[in-house]
Amino acid sequence: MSDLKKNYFDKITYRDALRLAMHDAMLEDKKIIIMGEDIAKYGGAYGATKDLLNLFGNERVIDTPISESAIVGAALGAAMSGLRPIAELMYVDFFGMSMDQIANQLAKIRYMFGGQISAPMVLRAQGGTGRSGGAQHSQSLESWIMHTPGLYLTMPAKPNDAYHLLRHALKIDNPTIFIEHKLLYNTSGFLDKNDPNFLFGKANVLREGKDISIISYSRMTNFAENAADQLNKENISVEVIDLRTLNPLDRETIIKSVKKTKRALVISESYYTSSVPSEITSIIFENCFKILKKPVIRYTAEDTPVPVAPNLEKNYIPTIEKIVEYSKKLCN
Amino acid sequence: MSDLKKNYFDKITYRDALRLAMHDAMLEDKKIIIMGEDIAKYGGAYGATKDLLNLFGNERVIDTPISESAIVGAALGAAMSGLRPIAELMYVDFFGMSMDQIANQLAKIRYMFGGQISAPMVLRAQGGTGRSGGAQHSQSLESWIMHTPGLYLTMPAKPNDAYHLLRHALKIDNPTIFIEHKLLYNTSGFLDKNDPNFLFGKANVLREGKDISIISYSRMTNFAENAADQLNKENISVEVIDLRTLNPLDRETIIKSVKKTKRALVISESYYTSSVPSEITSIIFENCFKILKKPVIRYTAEDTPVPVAPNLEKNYIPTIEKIVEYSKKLCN
Amino acid sequence: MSNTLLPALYNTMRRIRTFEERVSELFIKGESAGTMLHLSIGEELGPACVGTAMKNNDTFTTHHRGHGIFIARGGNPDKMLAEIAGKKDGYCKGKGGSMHIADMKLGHLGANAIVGGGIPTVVGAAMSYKYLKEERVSVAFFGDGAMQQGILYESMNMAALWKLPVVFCCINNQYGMGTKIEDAVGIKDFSKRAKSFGLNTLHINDLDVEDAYYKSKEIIESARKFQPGFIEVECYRFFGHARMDKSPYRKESEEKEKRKLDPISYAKSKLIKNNILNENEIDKIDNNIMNEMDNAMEFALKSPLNDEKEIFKDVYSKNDPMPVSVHEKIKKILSN
Amino acid sequence: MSNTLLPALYNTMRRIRTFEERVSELFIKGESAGTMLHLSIGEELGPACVGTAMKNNDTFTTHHRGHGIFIARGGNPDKMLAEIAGKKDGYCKGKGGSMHIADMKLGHLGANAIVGGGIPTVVGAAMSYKYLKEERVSVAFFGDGAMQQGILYESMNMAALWKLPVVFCCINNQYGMGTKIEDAVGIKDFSKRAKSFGLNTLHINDLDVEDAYYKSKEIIESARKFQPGFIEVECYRFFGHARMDKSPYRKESEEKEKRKLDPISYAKSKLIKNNILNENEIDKIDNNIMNEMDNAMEFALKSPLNDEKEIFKDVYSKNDPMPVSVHEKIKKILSN
Ligand SMILES: Cc1ncc(C[n+]2csc(CCOP(=O)(O)OP(=O)(O)O)c2C)c(N)n1
Ligand SMILES: Cc1ncc(C[n+]2csc(CCOP(=O)(O)OP(=O)(O)O)c2C)c(N)n1
Ligand SMILES: [Mg+2]
Ligand SMILES: [Mg+2]
Repeated sequence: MSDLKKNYFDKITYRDALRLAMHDAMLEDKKIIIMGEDIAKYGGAYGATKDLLNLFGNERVIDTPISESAIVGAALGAAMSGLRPIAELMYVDFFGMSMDQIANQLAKIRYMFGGQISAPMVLRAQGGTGRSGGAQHSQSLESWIMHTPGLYLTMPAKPNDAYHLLRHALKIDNPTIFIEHKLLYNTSGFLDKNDPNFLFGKANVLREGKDISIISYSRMTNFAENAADQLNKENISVEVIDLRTLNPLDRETIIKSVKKTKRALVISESYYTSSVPSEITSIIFENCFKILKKPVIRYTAEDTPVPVAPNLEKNYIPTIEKIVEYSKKLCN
Repeated sequence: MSDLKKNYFDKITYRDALRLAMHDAMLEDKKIIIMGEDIAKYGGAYGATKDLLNLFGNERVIDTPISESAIVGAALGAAMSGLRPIAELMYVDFFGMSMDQIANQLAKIRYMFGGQISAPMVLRAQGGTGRSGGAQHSQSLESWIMHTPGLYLTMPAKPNDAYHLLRHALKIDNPTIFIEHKLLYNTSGFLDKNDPNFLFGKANVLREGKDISIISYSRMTNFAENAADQLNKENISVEVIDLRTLNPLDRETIIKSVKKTKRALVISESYYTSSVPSEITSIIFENCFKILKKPVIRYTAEDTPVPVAPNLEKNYIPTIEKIVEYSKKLCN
Repeated sequence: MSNTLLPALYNTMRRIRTFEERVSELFIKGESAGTMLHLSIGEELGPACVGTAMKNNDTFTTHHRGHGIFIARGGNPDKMLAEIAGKKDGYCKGKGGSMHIADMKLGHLGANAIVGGGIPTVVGAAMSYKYLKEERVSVAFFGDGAMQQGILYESMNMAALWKLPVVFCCINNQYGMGTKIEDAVGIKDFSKRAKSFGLNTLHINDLDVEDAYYKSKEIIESARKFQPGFIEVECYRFFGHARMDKSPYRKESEEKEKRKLDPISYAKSKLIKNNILNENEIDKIDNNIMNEMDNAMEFALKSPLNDEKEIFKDVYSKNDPMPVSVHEKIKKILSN
Repeated sequence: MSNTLLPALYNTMRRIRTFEERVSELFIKGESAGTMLHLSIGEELGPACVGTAMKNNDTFTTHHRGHGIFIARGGNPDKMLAEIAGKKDGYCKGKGGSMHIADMKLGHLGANAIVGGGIPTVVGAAMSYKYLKEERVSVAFFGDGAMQQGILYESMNMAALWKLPVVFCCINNQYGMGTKIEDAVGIKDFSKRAKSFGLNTLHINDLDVEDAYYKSKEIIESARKFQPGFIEVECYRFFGHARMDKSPYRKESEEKEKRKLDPISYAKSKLIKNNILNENEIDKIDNNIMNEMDNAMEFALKSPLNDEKEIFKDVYSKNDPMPVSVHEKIKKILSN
């Protein structure tokens, strides 16, 4: 971490972008502490907090007991009392252990207490399939969070966004749930620390296109881009939208895009039913109803627990081939 | 409870229908036990288990410590070991305390263990606004559950359905989340113990109509009926659909109705975003896209925590007046 | 021993009781926001002794039965009653109600309607004080019911592990709703539990509030020196769980018997016996409190209702847009 | 003392270790389903003594590091390895993997990937046994990490309150991932915690598996008579947390030192010293086990993959429709 002031073009990993964001934020703001299971000595189950203990000491980088409920609750208490904690849950699947503190406390204290106090904190977690983690270590539970008013929710796909979203979340007063993806840590991309285009709460139009809008977030964004490249070769022009934040949700960018392309495919790794993709599908229908050439399609993981067997897990979530296939069908 | 074999026409309360269902089921099946906070001596916070302790004894009607997580977990263990427990959470808001046991364990054990075992149990809880319970005692959290594959989910509006849904849930092998509404316990209606029309998983078309479909569940069903009556007087013919179960969801009845009426209003007391109403809205658009005369409207509670102040709470959820107003606008 | 301490403690306990009587009245008048009103009548000793032993900058969270604790910590009865009535002038603009009263200025980090829900908050607050080198203690108040919530033990362990300035204070009123403590726990000795996690412990089980004050003070001051503590105050819930509950699950004879164990009467007798105050002086205190609480009642009743827009405020920070109402959303869709 | 007990316990421990070595091999071959493989090498004593002290009809749940326990309870290495490989012939058709192995026929109510997640299951199982008047005990195995999960204390309280035939068994291997137990708890004396909730306790902290067996037996038999218990087995995790972990957070010298405390070597010496078995006989046992596990390996590698349809099975009961696949749903929408 000696090259702090550098910009990274096409070479920083998602993991390092996160580390750097925490590092830069902690240098700037002494009120930021990090707490979570194995985030200090171990450096985080996926390495996203590596070296921070050495740099900032154990007063600010704190290994906790395996007590998810109290981790979130203590971070909340610290956030109410002058600090700006980053708490980490090792897997989003552990929302279950701490859902009361997340949804009944963190999300609601400002409101219940009539605006007297806020909880400026970031709760980082990591989700998704891809490592045969099974039903309890592979979920995508953003829908629970998006269904909980009071919580900001971000799910970056790219290192540059990971950096800026985390930096921004560490400056605002709203509690933010920050969900990473276990298969993104090793991916890499550019980082522009002074990115003039970054705007919190704004979706990113990664490819402009005119035939179909593919809307997604987190790892599925990369699938969408890959599919778009293939479709381009077949003369289908795809607009790829990376939502980046789910709350706030950039409805305008979605609607504007679909008003142009008149076709939409929503991709997500979450369960199908009663979900973020249901929400986005509804929004598009509601607002583009008259001009849509085809029904909106939401392509998600299956409405079953996540299987361990790698051959099953692979087809349990959207595949690039099928994204291509469904896009073509929509453009027929 | 002396008049067990009677049928109740237009006079049983929702509360008593539930009590009777548990009573009848427990008489039939010795493997059924009930456990929860204050369900025995106290008879349940809303009286739904009154007298059952006296009738069935404290081996089968069990007051528990205030340990929601262990209540669900212990019920699950009992369900895996030969019993058929009914566990009660006093408020759906306490899903937060027990979400790991509900969503990571109860919902998934059959799948994770390759179909070796099931958890035949019912988890009763109670939700909704109307008693100034505030942000932590008034939520409608069915969307979290509907987003969790492996759990059946029922939300009866009527005493007759409360009875039959609970009886059925106590016969099947799937874990069922059974959500009541705090303002329904005192409402009354008929009970036909041999109802030939009852079918688990089937929505109930309460009013047939041709101009618009109003789709809802739980307490909002009564709002919909009330609105339909008013609309009828103004010559708008409303089809009122009570979903009764959200999983399984009776997509066919919804789609068939909207294909006929070509207009749909979805009513729910849950938050708006990423929700059961988003799901139903999506389904209608997806399947009726071409023939819809107007966009589907979902009318829900606000995307904010529930306020305590009675004047705020009242308008925080859908009102009958507004259901009427929006229906008219859709029928314009 | 000072001659002002017991009068002060008596005053606090009496204020709590009189306040709670007004809450009850508010309910009977049909002016309370809902019926989930949990009174601390009979339980005044704990709030008074621990609340008084805390210092000015110390902070706390409470459970759903938290009015008394906040009164003891300086809560303003006007704003409290207005909150309980769901009115605009309430501590939380009427949006929180009885179970969510809070006042950051007085260190009240919030009442909580989730049994156990406010406990880890004090762990975090104490982490903050330790890190910022502020000499403050944070105290979690909760009922015996919360002794059965896992989060308490997670919090105790953290407090002991990190040597935090925290005190866990259990107001054991013998019941969780209609369930007697004996039917909720395997072993009633809560101090033993707390000790096994590494906390200093104190078990208060008599009616002498003055004595309880000195003992509590020790625990709190040890906590300030980073030895976290646990206080159990045994008492009896004189009335039903909430305003609707007539306690059919316990015998009237039990209630009668137990209501004799009244910390306020005890303090009054002691004041008189020790010649600190006489009957007249005490009556005067009581009357002043009556007046104070009458005024609070008037304030609450007169306070205006909230504007409808209040629904959408305080979900996100002031710098961020408020949630768009469902009606706005529908309007927009219909106008498409 | 019998002359067959120690050989049996040795055999079990050796089978566990050899099995885990095969799991490691499976991983190295790239044939394991994922890398979340938690080996119990070094921790064989607890599973062997408690597993052996349990009776035929007794049941149990395990944590993520549960292979050893299941081997001790009669788990079939073929089906276990096939499960770990994510294959069709695995205990859970490859859908559960290493962290969710279960076998209802052998009373294995399931391994659990959530720290603490499987603990209340045994409380419920025991409720059932007591109600049905079956003389069975249910044992929850978990790591020292779960001592910091609230659900453990909720479960302990229920077990004590209802006098259930339950044993809580903590396999304390000194680490939760990279965090040393000293950095995770305020006080290390777990028995004290369990006692304060009303449980019988046993703390095993040496290498004599035979001795540990007799002591465990007592706890289990007391549980059968409705006095629930707690057993802590101290041991050392010889290798990394999971297969990818090289344990950079602890010194090699520590590992070297601690690996000397090997319950298997200890048992072997004792067998020889007490003239129960000689080196040759022991080698023969070891070789048999090698063969057994080689066969299991072959079985796992040969087992076929699942059919794609398997994704949709076992979500709901066989009498109910399977979930409709996303692809079917899309097809239908596109055909509208
Ligand atoms: C997590 C949770 N479970 C259950 C309830 C319902 N409830 C409210 S108060 C109460 C009894 C609490 O007893 P105790 O903690 O002893 O407090 P007390 O009411 O006696 O002051 C219960 C069960 C709740 N509010 N939160
Ligand atoms: C609720 C929960 N929190 C965190 C994890 C991640 N995790 C898996 S194993 C582990 C360490 C557990 O330590 P311990 O209980 O001592 O078991 P051991 O691995 O040492 O056998 C952690 C933190 C998890 N699986 N579940
Ligand atoms: Mg109590
Ligand atoms: Mg361990």
